[in-house]
Amino acid sequence: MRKITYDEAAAEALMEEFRRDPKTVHLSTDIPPDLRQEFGEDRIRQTPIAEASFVGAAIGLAGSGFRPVVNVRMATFGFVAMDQFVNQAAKITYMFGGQARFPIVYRMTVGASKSFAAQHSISPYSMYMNCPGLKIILPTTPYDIKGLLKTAVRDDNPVICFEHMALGGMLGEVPEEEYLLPFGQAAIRREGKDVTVVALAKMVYDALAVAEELAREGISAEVIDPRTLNPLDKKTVKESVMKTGRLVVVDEACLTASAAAEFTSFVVEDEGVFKCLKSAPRRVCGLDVPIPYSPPMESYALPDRERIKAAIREVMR
Amino acid sequence: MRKITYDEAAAEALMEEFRRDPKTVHLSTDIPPDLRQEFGEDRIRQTPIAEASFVGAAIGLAGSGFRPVVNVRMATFGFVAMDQFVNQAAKITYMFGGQARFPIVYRMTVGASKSFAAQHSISPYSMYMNCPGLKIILPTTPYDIKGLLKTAVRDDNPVICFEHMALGGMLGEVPEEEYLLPFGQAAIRREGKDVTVVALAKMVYDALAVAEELAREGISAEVIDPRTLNPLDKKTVKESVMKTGRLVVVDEACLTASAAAEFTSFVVEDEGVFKCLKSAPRRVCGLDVPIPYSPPMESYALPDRERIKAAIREVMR
Amino acid sequence: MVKISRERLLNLYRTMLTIRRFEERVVVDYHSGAIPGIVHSYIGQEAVATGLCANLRRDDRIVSNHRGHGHCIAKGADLNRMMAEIYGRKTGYCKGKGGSMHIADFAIGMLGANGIVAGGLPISAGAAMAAQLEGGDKVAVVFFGDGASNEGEFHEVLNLASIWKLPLVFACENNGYGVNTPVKVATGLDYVSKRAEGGYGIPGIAVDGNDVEAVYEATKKALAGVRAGKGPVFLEFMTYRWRGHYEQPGLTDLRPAEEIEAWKEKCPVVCFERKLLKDGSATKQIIDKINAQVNAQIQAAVDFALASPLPAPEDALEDVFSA
Amino acid sequence: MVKISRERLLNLYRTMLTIRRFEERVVVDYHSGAIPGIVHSYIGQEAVATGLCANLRRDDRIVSNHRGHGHCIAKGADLNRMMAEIYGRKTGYCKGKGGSMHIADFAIGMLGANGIVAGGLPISAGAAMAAQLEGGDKVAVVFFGDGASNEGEFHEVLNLASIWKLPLVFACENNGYGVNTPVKVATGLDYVSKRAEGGYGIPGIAVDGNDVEAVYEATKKALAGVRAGKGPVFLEFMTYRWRGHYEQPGLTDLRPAEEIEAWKEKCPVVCFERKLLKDGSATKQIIDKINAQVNAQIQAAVDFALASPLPAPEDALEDVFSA
Ligand SMILES: Cc1ncc(C[n+]2csc(CCOP(=O)(O)OP(=O)(O)O)c2C)c(N)n1
Ligand SMILES: Cc1ncc(C[n+]2csc(CCOP(=O)(O)OP(=O)(O)O)c2C)c(N)n1
Ligand SMILES: [Mg+2]
Ligand SMILES: [Mg+2]
Repeated sequence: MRKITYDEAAAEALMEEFRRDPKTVHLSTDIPPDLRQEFGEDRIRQTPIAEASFVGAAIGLAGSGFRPVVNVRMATFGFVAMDQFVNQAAKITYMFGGQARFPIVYRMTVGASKSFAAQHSISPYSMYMNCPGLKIILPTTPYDIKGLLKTAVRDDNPVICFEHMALGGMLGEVPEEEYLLPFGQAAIRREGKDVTVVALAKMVYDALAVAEELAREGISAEVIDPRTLNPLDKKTVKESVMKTGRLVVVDEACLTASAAAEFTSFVVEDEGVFKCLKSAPRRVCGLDVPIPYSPPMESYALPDRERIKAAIREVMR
Repeated sequence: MRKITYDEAAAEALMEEFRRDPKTVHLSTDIPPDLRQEFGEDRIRQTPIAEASFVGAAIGLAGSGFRPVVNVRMATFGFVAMDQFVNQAAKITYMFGGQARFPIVYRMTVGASKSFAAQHSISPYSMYMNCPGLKIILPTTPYDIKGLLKTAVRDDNPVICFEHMALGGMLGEVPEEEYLLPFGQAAIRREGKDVTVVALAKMVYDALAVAEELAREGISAEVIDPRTLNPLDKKTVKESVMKTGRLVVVDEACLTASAAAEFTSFVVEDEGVFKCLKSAPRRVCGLDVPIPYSPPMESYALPDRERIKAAIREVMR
Repeated sequence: MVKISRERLLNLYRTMLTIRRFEERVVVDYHSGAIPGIVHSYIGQEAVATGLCANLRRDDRIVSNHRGHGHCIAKGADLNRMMAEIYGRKTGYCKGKGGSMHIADFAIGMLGANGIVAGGLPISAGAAMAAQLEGGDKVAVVFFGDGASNEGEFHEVLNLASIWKLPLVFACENNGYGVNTPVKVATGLDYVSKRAEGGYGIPGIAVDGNDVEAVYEATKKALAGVRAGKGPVFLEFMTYRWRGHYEQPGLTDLRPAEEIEAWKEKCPVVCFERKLLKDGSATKQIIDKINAQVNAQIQAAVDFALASPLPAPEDALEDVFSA
Repeated sequence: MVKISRERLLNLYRTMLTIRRFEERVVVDYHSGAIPGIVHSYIGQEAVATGLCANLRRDDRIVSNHRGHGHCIAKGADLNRMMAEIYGRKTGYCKGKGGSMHIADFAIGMLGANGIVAGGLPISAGAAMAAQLEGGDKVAVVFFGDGASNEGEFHEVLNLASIWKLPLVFACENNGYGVNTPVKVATGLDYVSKRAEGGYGIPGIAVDGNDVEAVYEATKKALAGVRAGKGPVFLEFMTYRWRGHYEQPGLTDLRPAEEIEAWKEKCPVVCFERKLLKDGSATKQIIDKINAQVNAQIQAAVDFALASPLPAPEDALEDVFSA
């Protein structure tokens, strides 16, 4: 099958959906050239650097029958528009009693590893998970981002698409034929029977690498990529833990009140799953520090394969 | 001992600290009359409705040798200033290598129960817990808010003080003599041996009421009030769970990625504590919905004593 | 200035009166405990919503703020469903989920009240952009107060509207205060509209917000340009809120009593009623008839609300997402 | 316009040259892979930071943005610790925690660069408020780009500065673009300073940002009023960035090549050097001497950085909070 990059797959998804639905509109400070060329400057708007205004404008567009896609770029910039995300987009469907639909896609990059320092290195998805009313997807492969982004554009609710900054150039198989991927279906990236490793965003790849290594030691790790954070596919994760009896959650975001805390909690809260646990669950997350600039400190602040390995060994004890 | 309200205790704390340190400054849209009268309009500034500007101005003041206290009022309004909280206040000490100190207190009310509807009913502390660099306090009694707020004003870091909107008028004993309370020390509000109930903000009172009731059934619940969320007194909570073998976390904030998830996680992650667990931990939180306006729905969306009781009974099974 | 038809004049009167009576009733029922939550009364500002919305079509869109009852009524919202919502009933516009601060009726282009100061401005930019993309001459209108003009979102949207020539009417209700902070203290200006002119090249017009005819005419004139694609306009309506910032027993209101009294003298409803009688546009009988009808409507709305069921607790679980 | 002393002229030249050489070296070392992260070059805008900061005292405070190296150097920052920071070394201003976008030196009143567009403006309002509370005639200066003028925080701070008469200088570096978006497209204006005048009554002055003497004089004049307590001023410096928005091989730069070339003709450093030689303020020898000294300083800074240790991984755990 042909291989294209994560970013190309995302661009394809938008191109297909924009051709399919004339009500789609794109807002961003940087213009996506292909979309602009095909759909013109009215539908593909270049915005000023004023995130609150265009994150909010998307809500008004959606409430007026359009289907906006907003590229906020780095999640960091989203904080300037947080009122529109948290107070408006997340709540508007509900507080108006569901009388209107708000189909919106917000794209934001997350993650660290490029020495961008504290203000440009963050993975704040747990903040958005604490806001009922926002769907959240976290695609990790070219195949997934194309399928999930297409579903997001057709969804009648605000959907936030978090894209790890290190994945943009990654190649992967993507069929020529159209397809969509449903929300709320985790992917078991690797089957295993000894330990369940739930890994988020770029960490999926580190978890897989570690799993291969440990396989040689006879440790069989099952690696699960949740793919969407709202809705959460709790079933797949719980079933896996009931099978393996062990849980390690790997997330680049800083530890405290992270998504990893939610995965750990909904697993142990289930009496049935809890009874199957053979050892204490572990979280392997970023340290609770802003991300430092200098490479030795930055890599130390982020979870790495050694820590994932160590955590898995611990839960195996 | 004399009794004063939660709000009066907070006002006393500020009055004492403002008298003590001429570098203190107050910023808010509504003027605190007593402070204004004693310290004048230069130090007690009335701001326009422009949260980002004064939340950020506090950072510049602190970095220039002052000790600002900012009353943002409802946590909802803080989202308008989220860039200044998350990208600036939380990271500025770290990204400048600790060369300057940023003593700031940000006060915000949280909680629901007054039919203020979705936009004015929120307890977003887990979002701030996911931002290393911010200290977070959550006082639940007049005694605590006075002692913790005084400590917050003297702390050389940004401290967010979350105050539950329903506690402002509550009376409690507060000594005339000056005292301060340290951060990171949870309060065991009630000793017990069968189950550890960690309760946040207003939920402390519901948890205590339920504990009394269940005592009559012979269930002995230990109720812990963390008092501060960063730093977190993990030790007290863990020791309690090792004693009781059971955990229930009660938080008014909505369930997913809540502070309750963090408490649940750090407890079960500890192999020593995990071994002592007799049953699956439980979270009793707000439902994952924006807070509805109409009373029957609002009370349903929030945790209540029945649910706390049910959860405790479950973990006792 | 073309003469306003007698029929229109009477409609303007009827709408203002409806808002006034609706708000008076809401205030009473709030303090009696029948209405939960928090309400911000529009009393004193009726001429603004009335005169402006009289120029709008059903398919024009408006975005409102925390003081939104008048905007809803003027745009043609159903009093029964409004009152039911404020009463927290299942038959309300938002099934009881929104309440006073979040009434919306998308079917008539009322895109919702908003509890966040200036929070509705970005949304209105989207509504205006929608009108622009749809073609035709639809417009969007955003109501906000003087205090909102200090929020960053206000500035961002003025800029967006000006560079994109959005068919957007900025309707600033300058009632002199944001809670207890005078406009002059918060903005250093007497007229917020100066900001539109100066920094964004958006025509800013200050209008007597207590004179419904002046509001009507100014809006009509402004709208002609907006509908013709000439871009946004900023209308500032000088008016006053009679009551405290919101309804609460013992709420501190730092505004001078004489000032409040002076403005009550300029009551938009009474002054207009006098004028109608004076110039013969209306007779005592007509006025009485309208009053009787309006009072009946308000009572009917309350009856409807009271006869409506409260939502079931479990209804809280619905509408988080659209299916 | 009083004549600028010869010594001052030569200092202005030296500072501009230092910034130029520093940035040239950073660019080279970035592309060679010696410098990690991301750097935004100040090349082409040297006259702004230089002419402005020449009017500042050590105890005046400045707040900078993502394109901040020039502001640091002009305020008197140590080249060694700057270069070490950019190289991510332990001896850097921020112990390697901040890097190019977050250099600060509070000891000399440099309150830090900022990676968030307009994010530094609220902080500068606080610095100005501090100066006001301290009494005396200290001022604060905030550097930001044309693009930042579309963010809400920009507006909020203009308002705050105007109503509180803050001793704050808004230093807008209008280099024509925010990344690839022309000012005209993003703001509809040719001069951002119009916003200060119109909406806030803050005097706005547009200055040739490539003429260091013009920058120096305009700032001097403006500062007199600010120090005297007359409130904020808005200085807009018309200039240009020679390189792409940030350093990246193959970065798309949509600006017309002729435009870039035309601005290079107006090189602030070369033009000023020519003028100094022409009017006899400097001789070839002096110029050469300064060049030699500056080059040596830059090399010394790089040597210092290279000789400095990288932080230990565990250092990441320090400085989250002040003890
Ligand atoms: C972002 C934000 N900050 C503060 C508040 C609290 N608040 C609600 S209304 C209001 C005053 C608004 O004044 P103005 O815009 O003039 O409208 P008015 O109440 O006078 O009609 C304030 C401060 C809020 N709702 N949102
Ligand atoms: C809130 C925010 N949005 C977007 C960005 C990404 N960004 C960094 S610099 C920049 C352009 C800024 O333009 P301008 O203010 O004119 O400064 P210049 O780069 O031209 O010096 C952008 C969009 C950011 N850092 N912060
Ligand atoms: Mg007002
Ligand atoms: Mg620029």
